[in-house]
Amino acid sequence: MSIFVDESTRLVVQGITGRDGSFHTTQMMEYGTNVVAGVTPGKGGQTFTGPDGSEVPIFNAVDEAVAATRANTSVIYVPPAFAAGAVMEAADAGIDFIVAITEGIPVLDMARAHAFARDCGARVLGPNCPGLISPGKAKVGILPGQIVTPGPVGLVSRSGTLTYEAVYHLTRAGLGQTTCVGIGGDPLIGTKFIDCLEAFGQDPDTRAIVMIGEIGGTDEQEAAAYVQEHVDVPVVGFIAGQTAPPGRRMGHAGAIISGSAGTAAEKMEAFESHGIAVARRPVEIAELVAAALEGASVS
Amino acid sequence: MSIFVDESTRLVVQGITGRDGSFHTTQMMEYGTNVVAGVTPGKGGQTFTGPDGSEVPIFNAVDEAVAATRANTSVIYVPPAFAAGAVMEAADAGIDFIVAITEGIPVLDMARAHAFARDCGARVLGPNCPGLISPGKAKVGILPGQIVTPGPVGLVSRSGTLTYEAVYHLTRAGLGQTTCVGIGGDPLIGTKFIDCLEAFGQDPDTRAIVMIGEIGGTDEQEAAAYVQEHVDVPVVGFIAGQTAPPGRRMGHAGAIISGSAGTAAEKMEAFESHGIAVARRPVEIAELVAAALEGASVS
Amino acid sequence: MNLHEYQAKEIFRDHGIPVPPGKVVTSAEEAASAAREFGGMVVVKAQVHSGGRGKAGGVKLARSPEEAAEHASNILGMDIKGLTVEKVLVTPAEDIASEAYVGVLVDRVTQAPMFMVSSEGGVDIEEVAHTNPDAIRKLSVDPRYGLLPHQAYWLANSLYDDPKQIKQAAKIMGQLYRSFQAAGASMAEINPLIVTPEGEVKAIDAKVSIDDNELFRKPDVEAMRDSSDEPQAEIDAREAGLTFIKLDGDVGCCVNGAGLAMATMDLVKYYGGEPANFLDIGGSSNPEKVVNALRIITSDPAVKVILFNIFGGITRTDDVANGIVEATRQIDIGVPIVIRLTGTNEEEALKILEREGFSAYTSMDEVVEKAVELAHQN
Amino acid sequence: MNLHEYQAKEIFRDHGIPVPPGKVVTSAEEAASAAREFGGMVVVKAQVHSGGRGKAGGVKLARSPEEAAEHASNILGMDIKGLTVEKVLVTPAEDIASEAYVGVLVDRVTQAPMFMVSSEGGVDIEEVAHTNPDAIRKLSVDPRYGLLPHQAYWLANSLYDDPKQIKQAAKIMGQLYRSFQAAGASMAEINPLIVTPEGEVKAIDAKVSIDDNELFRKPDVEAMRDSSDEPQAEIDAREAGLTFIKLDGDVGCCVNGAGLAMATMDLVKYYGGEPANFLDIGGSSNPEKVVNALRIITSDPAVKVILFNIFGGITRTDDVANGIVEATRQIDIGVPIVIRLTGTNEEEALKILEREGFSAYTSMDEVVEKAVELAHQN
Repeated sequence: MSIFVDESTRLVVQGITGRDGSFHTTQMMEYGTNVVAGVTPGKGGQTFTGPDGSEVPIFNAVDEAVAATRANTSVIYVPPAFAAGAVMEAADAGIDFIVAITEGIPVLDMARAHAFARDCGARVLGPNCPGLISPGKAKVGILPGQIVTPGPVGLVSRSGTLTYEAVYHLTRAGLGQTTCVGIGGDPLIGTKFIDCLEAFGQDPDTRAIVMIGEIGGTDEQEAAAYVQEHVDVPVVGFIAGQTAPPGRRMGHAGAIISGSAGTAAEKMEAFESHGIAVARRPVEIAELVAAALEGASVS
Repeated sequence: MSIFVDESTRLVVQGITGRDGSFHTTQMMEYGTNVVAGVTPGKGGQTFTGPDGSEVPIFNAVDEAVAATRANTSVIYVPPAFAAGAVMEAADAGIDFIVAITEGIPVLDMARAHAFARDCGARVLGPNCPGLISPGKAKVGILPGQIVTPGPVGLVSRSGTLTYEAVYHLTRAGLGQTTCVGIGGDPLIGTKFIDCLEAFGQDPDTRAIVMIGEIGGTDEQEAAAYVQEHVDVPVVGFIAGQTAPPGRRMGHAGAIISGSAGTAAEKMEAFESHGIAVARRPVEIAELVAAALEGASVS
Repeated sequence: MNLHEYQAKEIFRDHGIPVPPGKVVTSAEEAASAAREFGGMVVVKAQVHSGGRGKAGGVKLARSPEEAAEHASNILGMDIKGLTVEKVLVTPAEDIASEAYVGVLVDRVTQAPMFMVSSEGGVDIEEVAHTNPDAIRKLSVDPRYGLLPHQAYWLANSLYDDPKQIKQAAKIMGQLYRSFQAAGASMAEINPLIVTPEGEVKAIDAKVSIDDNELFRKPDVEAMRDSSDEPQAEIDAREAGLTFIKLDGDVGCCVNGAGLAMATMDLVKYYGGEPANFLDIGGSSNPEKVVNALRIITSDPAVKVILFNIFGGITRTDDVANGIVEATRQIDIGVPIVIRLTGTNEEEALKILEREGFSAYTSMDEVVEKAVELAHQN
Repeated sequence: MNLHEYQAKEIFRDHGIPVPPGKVVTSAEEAASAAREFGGMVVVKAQVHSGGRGKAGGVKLARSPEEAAEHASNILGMDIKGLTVEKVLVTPAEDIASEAYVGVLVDRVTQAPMFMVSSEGGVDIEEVAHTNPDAIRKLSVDPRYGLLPHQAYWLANSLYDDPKQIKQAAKIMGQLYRSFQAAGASMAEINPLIVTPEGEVKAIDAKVSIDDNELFRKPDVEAMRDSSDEPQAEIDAREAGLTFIKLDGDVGCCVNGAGLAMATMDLVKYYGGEPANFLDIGGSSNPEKVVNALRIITSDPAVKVILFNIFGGITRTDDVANGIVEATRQIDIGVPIVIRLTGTNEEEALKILEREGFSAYTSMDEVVEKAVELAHQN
């Protein structure tokens, strides 16, 4: 199994005709994702040609796309100024799961958009996230398909390329994944570590979990407490930003140490004190997972 | 029985120290309403002396009043600029039933306040309404207690003094009331004819209903359709404003004929076509109720 | 409170809506000079608080400054639905490729602002609503979120096919909503919203009604009040905190409560009379209000009798009685007064009135019948 | 983006918050003349993007214009936490009866703006949060409704007992929230909010951080950017669309992705080195970005080696390789470059680099170890 996306995913791409949108739509289709529609206002009636020559219909609005194609998942590649609006449009059109890739959305826009999505009962992943991939089933977002492979590890991360690094080592070590989720680097994200832990907990195929955090906020600390209370499979953690100075935003809008809160040391300590094995280097992540799975299968 | 208020009503008066608030608190207490608290910001800790010398505690905020007195109903006498805020405060404090007497609240303020109250699960009566009275049980608002008497008639009205007129004749004709509700003269009111009809429908003691409408909007027409579908007891209707010219606001913010919509003739026709007896003069209301109750008891 | 077209356009312009320039003038000479300044063809438009200005001859196209002056001189002083035209707006004439309707108002049913748009513009939207309701697209705006971008697009998408025009119109929807909110409007409409042959979307007419309850906190909007076409009595009433509307009959009515006031007017009609006015003295029983009310009613020479109908709840009827006595001392009424008082402090009120020689009733039907009878006699 | 105190005060003032007047000056003479203008005692305050100005001696009370000049001349040019003071604010000294703290920031947990207020003002609120958390009242603002009046009152009520002061403070809460929203802030705080002996509530210090993502649509706020105390390399990076933060080490890092960039820095440290910077070239694989990145890294004379760590997902590693080749043609690098490339188009990238004589790695650990080794050698 997998979480959030699988073979039943019917994807609509918001911003399908943009540079990023069209590139990644091709990538997602090549991976086998069921892309059923695209949306670009003013380009309704046109089609997007997939890598296998299939034509994906383009609509002016998400509600039209949903009505015509029964899309249930959306991925957003529209520019920051319009992206929060695109999230609300998707939620309003009845989309259940909305993946917001866009980086640079004003945080107060997202506060409203998250509230709106909650009111509509939609789940938002991101924004400013690489999306997610359930190996062999569906890829929604920008995670590279070639580095993943099916297997027993669930991975959740605040980072993009650092996730690739971790997955790369997992795959090389023969440790495939159920789903790899990039929850995003913004302060206000729709799906947090805990939500993913909960979902992995309901997936019998996920037999170990990797959690990749970074400086800023307290999500990792809360997730650590959740792990101890509710997670039955082994969890391996990694935190980026041990050398980050306080008060400086390390690229991600959410990666900032405010005063004495949100340091890497604090988070690593929380992990360890709640029974999460902490990798010191990215390459150790796969080693710890392998050891944990071996231990788990022995016990 | 009665609707919305009765012996279990524990009332907090918002704006208790104001001119209107203090006058009507005395009136309500004289009638026997269980006034448990008052609220005036900055006057917390003081008390309001009731007509029998009892002291009602005053709080700075509704949540404090609720915590201290388990108030479940609120009545609002604060000036228009602050009244929508007072509604939201009451809803936020967990008050179930909020009676907004204040006239002149900006309608866009009320759109927000109604949405907020809905989000909190609170019922709002009004604004710009005279409140309601369940004879012999509780009076919340400004309806004069001396003209009502317990009995089998439920009355719901958009008007204030016209309601007194109708009740006066009912009482003189020996037709007492379960509850008399003034729903208010504003365009955006929290409790409409249909809500009251529904509540009266669940009250076995209400054996006839009087519905007093006026020009503007389509609430009466919708209520008429509801009566035919769902109301088992006889209903008598009256509409004020047959001589009102279109496009002019007849005192109430909601009493305005827009284009050809919302005329008295249209509403009276809707009443008649849905089996509601229409009184041509206020005095006829009581006559028609008496006849209907006689007819009902004969059949 | 209704705004003039030129005032509504000012608000729209402040919020970025593309509105052609315009000049408000009060004389033919000024109209000519405005037309000369704009160059080309202009439209001269009567500025009165009334619909149907076009049908009444209050909107005219002028090919030259001279023609603009001629139209202005015809339109200024014109009577449109009982209102005298005091000002005209001179504005460049626009070439029109298509006309649409865009409006937003406070909807009672959804308890929220509601947009109505139609590609059938430049006509009476109510008529469209009756004859071709499918031609109108409606959208309720959640007051918690305001008009969302995809909603604006959805509305605009029903008006146009060209993506550029849809985009322009969607932007205008947002600007109209912000105008509506900022002005504290109960209604704001653009009719027509035009597309020029060059593909530009523009608002060439504008109508805004302000929620009177907003005015206390919107002094800039209150400053737009133009009472010049409003009856003096209604202005006086407003300033005295009364609600008064002048009607065509001869029975002056003074009632507490809007619903009872309407029912009283209806009863006057029922008994064969014609009400001279709607007047609600409101809930508080300030004797001064009664004096002001009587002063306003008696200023109408058509009034042949004055009818009081007071049901005392909050209003203390003895206060009203004192007000009547006080007023008759201050003002020369000149016509008979009939009074019905019932409710709070009724007995004392009746005593006060009797002491002063007034005969008072307690039945609404009786007092109205009596008033109509007196009106017919005088 | 952090604003200076005087800029934050400007925004507060625009929204009605009572803020004492002030003058920003850059010389002792101007400070004296400002002090003379205000009369009485003034405070001279360093305007730098740093907390703890008081402790560092950057805030001084002056009894006379001469003393103001003296303080200004001491403070101007002063180094506060590595930042040079270029401007001071001269503002009248206020008598203080009590000090409170009022702040609003974007809270991750509630996904909404959150107010924090405390009657313990004028001190480090983080310390209060640790030592006496009950002294802080918190309120999450529902972004659908904004700060409601009763919520503002509830906050203010925890600061003061006097109804007048509560009322003033509640008003200031609303004004602060509107300032926060209008500026697109991620944090806005008044510390301290004082009460004068006369009972007036006033903001005498102000701190605002702007959400960088808002700047594209807030040109008036962007115009408040003061880069004078910012390293030139960071300014250049921002203009080139890169995220760069200068650190104290000697291993220049060039990475794609913020998380991987931090992990790379951490690994440098792990292997005994010190990173010279954080640099994220972002997701798109524009060769021009690589050229700019190298230009910025090499502008730091402390850099002894340059470490590339690129994991190609969207980023095409061949583009990065081309960028490196292009950059080394344009710029005289002067220090060794070690490169790790893996992922999309990895083989082509390695070919490009080999062709130009670069040796490239595919393991992150290996390349970092090599870089640290080279840094130690040079």
